[in-house]
Amino acid sequence: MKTIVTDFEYLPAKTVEEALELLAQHKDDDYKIIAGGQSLNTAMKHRLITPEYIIDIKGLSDLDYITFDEKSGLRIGALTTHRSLEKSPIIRDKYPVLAEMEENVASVETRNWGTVVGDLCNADPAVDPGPPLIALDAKVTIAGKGEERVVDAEEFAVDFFETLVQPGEMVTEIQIPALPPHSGVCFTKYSQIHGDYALASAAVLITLDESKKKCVNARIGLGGVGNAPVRAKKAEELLKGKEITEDLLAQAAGVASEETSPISGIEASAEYKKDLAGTLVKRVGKEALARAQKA
Amino acid sequence: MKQQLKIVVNGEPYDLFVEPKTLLVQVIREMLGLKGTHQACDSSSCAACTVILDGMAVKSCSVLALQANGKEVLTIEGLADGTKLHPIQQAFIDNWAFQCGFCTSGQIMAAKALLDENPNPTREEIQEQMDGHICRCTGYNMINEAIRDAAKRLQSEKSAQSGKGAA
Amino acid sequence: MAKHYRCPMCRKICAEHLDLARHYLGQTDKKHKEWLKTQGLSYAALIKAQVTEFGNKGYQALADVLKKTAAEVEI
Amino acid sequence: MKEYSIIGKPTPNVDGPAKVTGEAAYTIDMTLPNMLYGKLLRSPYPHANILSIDTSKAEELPGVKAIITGKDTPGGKWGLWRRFRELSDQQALATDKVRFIGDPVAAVAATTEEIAEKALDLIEVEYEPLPAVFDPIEAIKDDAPMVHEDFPSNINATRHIEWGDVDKGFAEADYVREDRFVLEAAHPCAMEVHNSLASYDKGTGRLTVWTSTGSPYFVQQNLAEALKLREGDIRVIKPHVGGHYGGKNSTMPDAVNAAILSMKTGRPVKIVYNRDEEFTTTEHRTAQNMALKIGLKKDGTIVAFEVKTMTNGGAYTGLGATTLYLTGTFITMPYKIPNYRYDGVRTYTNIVWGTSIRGFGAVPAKYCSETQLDRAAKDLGIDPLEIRRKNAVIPGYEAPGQYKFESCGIQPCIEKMAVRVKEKWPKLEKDEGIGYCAFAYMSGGIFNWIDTPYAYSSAHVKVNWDGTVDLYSQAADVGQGHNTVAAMICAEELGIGIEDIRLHMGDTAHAYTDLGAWGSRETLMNGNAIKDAAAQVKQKLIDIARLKLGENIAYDLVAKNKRIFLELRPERGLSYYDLVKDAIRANDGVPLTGTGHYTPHNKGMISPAYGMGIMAMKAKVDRETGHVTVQDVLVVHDSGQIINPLGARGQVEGSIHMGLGYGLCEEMPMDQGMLLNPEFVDYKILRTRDMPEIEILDVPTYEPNGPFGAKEAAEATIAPAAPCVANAVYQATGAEFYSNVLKPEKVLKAIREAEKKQKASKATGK
Repeated sequence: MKTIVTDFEYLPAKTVEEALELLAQHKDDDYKIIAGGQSLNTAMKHRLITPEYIIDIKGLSDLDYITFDEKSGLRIGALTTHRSLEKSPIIRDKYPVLAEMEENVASVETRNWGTVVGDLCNADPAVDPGPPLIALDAKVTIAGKGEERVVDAEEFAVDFFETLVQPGEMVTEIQIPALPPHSGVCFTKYSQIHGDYALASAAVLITLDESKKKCVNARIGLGGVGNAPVRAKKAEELLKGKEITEDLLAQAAGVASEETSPISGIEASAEYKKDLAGTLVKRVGKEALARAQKA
Repeated sequence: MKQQLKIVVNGEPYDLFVEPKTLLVQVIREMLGLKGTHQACDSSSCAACTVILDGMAVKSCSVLALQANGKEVLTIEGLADGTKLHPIQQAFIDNWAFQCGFCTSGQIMAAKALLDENPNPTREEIQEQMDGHICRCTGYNMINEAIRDAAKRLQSEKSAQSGKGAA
Repeated sequence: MAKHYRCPMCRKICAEHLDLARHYLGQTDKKHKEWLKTQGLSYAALIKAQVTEFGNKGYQALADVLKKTAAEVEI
Repeated sequence: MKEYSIIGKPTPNVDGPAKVTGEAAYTIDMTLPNMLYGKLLRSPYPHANILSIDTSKAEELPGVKAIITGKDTPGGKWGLWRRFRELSDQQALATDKVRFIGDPVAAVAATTEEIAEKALDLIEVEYEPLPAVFDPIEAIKDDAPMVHEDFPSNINATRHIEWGDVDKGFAEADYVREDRFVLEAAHPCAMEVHNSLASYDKGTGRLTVWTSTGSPYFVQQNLAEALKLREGDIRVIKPHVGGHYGGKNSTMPDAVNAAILSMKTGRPVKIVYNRDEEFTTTEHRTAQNMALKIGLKKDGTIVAFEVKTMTNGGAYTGLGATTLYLTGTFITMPYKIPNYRYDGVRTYTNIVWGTSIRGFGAVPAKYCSETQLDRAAKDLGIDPLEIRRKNAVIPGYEAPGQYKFESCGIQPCIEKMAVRVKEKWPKLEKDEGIGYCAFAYMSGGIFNWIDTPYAYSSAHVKVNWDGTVDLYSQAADVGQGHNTVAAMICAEELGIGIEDIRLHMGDTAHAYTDLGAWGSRETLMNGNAIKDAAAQVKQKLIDIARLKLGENIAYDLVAKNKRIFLELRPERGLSYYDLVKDAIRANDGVPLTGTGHYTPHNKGMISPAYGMGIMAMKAKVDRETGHVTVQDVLVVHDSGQIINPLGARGQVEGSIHMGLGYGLCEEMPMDQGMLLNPEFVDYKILRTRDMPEIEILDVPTYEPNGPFGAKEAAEATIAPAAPCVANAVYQATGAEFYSNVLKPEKVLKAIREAEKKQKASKATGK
């Protein structure tokens, strides 16, 4: 069976400062950050990457947290595992959509060791947390030595396996604002086999007005249907300010579908994935609406 | 360059030196000779190599050994109490929950992690826990039944013990 | 005593030319394949005819040739 | 039915304690002192001449102990179709040309796996790419590139089966339809990859090989051919095997090259494949094209059937030629078909080769025939279960010159199914359908293309002074539970307990031959051999008991519950353990032994017995995504007298899992001979959440050719799974499928087609 054949220098960090210092030192070197390494180790086994340095941040316990307050919303530290997110009482109470999403991420074993931020940084276009974070209007904090910037979740991944994180930088936190009243969020992914990479995935947030009739805000995130997770802005616009009917949702789903640019693969063609994205938007939109009406 | 790895495996402390590229499964199988943990894929997709690391089921093929430094590992070899099989092991035998047996160690370790956390899981909860595991022989149903059976055995063992404690 | 026909390349005998053709095309050795050429037949063409269309076209074509060439045996 | 002490009782696996504690040693777990690690360098081209190989740089790498190329091997070719010598086409390393991506060209032995891996990078091979062929229809063309010399148009094997008068049958039919299918390949995906450990003894010139195989005897025979050694100088040991499913019948380059490297270095050598090597270079279920023509009477009676098959054989033969034959056989079962014609051709192509994967022959064949039968039934207005009942065989049915059913419970199975389905699924929701498929499969093959001069199966029983029994056989437990079955049969025959039996299985040096685990042969064939061996010992004990009891010679004695006693007067008898001591004393101190064997005679061309039954699946279709959810499975199964109900259930459940994979998601897409999904991350295997619950009902029969009336339970139920799904979707939506793998996109397309058809027929008022 395959092992990692190419040697690397192993640089564990115990604190964020240490990690940023190491990153600054090795800014120009061929390095990789490892958190859980659930994708990285496989990539190294297959010699797809052969870094000279591995900067290990798994030990940064100060970044392993999930906090919430109404004012600043939710904060997810960069070392939070998928499993922590899935099982967190805060998440189950305030953002159950994230727990729902997590239940179908790979396997329990992967979720136990792999981190949410690591998954985002790996930047597979089908990454499960991508669409719900877009729908929830999440921000991602990227830190370098002595500097920090915050980017929108929808901007974070720029291409296949490429993000805004630059050499010398790392992600430290995800922030999600508190949900306005009368909001509903739903996420689903479709893969033929459970727990598999999504052929397409969709998350929809709908916020209704006081009367719970009109849609005052909508956000739609899609996964697996482009070179990075996609925000379906045109479809969102279609919903905003209107009373959401099944027809309108179907229309928005059609528009969202046109906002995708999937590629054909072994499992399905681009055309299929495009249609699938629309179907999923329609389905999760309906559920998000029902949740918003109950909220 | 080799680095120090202090690790407790099945209750035994080990002080080892490993190359940083070494994976936890290599420590378990090759350095410690615990061959009960199996590998069946190269893409972190089958969970055959599952062990329990500080109470969590993880794929030992996908964890750098040095990341397990200072931690405790439980492998299939550490499950039985001397010659007495663990109730999960016995339930796997009694329910014909394996055939070729190659994925079984991983299945049992994942089941152990589940039952430690949730002593009375539903079929759905068992399936969620076990979903990462490929078994090419059984079709899974008999594994699920074994885990439900094991849960019952563990609970009756526990109540028997607490009964003893009360007396 | 009944009339049988001998395979031109081996010991096989059959009561029907069609059966002899079936035997013949079941052989994979060079010797059997080569003799077909001497009769203006192609092993591949016969198999193709037999397997790509419904019916017994390949065997029948060979049986027609064997009718003329296979030795008769009384057993 | 007869009441047995052990047979028919749920019996935990005798290998259980070893397998649940991690103590069970598989080949992959084994090491020997001073062992080297081998790796194979493989061709990146599907078809190319090898111009040169330069190993000099690799040889300089510290830790490299030997590098071999084709010229360094003994050069013997091997295969499993030894009756046709030219089909022994496998070789250790390619010499002049490579025939598929992954054909090995060089082998390295080094002190660590990592060094061996690095050494491969340093070997320089110069290739001259040749035109290649990947498809059977292309391969059979006149100007196609030739994969092997002397095989014009790449015809590797052909098969013809015919009975009745087919043309007359079609002429008499009221309804005739033709359907053409393309079946995808699938990989067995044993969890333990192919791997072998070879140790050559320089002093004696003898070789020992531990390998993950389904047949130690096949490996012994093939190694003798490959290495030009005598069979008797090679010992093959099968440790626990981490899955077989038909993919471990052929001897593969791991075993042969480990042996050659061990012979070169004088040190033990182990070769373990990576998962991608397993996918790209080991045997899979063959992709094939099939055309079916069926003729029926108005009432649904089948009167004629004709089948044409072209298989995408790949670069070598394996058991693929057998698969071709069995395709033509199993496609007729379990139906009365008065007039039948089959033609199959297996083509050589420049891909890895296809062979005898679980349910071989039956799986693609039944997919075609049973989906066709559903369409015919619908056109004729006949219920799908009724058309199967009407045509199902009855005991004693014979396909002229081919096969005969002795025990045969298919009719009662279908009747039971009809009742149970109504209870279980009284009402269908929207987009739900029930699909049916009847099935039958052999209990071991009669054909002898392997050309064994030995009995098909044999077993040796030795009874020790204390009554413990040593049972020796080369029979292979590969996970199916044969060790448990073997112990049960031996214990039942001797009237003792399983705890009295110690097994010595799968070692060519310790036991007479058994052909191994394929074609569901071990229970019947090895079971008969074991029963024969045990019966010989039992007879000796009965003789002594008769002597000691001094009873009327007309009285029958039986062995049961560790005693030997008068059948009609159970109180008059003696302890087994005491009798053994007496018998050994009476035998001049020699332990009691029996050597049993079994070779089928006068049982047709296929098998002495057939397991059979009918399967139903309820599935729901998502008309928007195309997803098919298999909700529930029901099987009614005739396995004769079931030896171990626990093991039999495991076989059925596992078969359905693999069969559903074939029907839903497993595929091997290739581009110019390169497999596109050679890892579990991309090759889709159903997980626990994807599996429905399965209800299994038994219709027991007594099979006169099987031990205690037993027959197969391991493979019959794989073939019906995929056609059941396709038929369920057909019943729910009218969608027709002409290939397996119901990926969502394919399902959606077929549903759209069906909707179009339905609209058109409405418009024309039909």
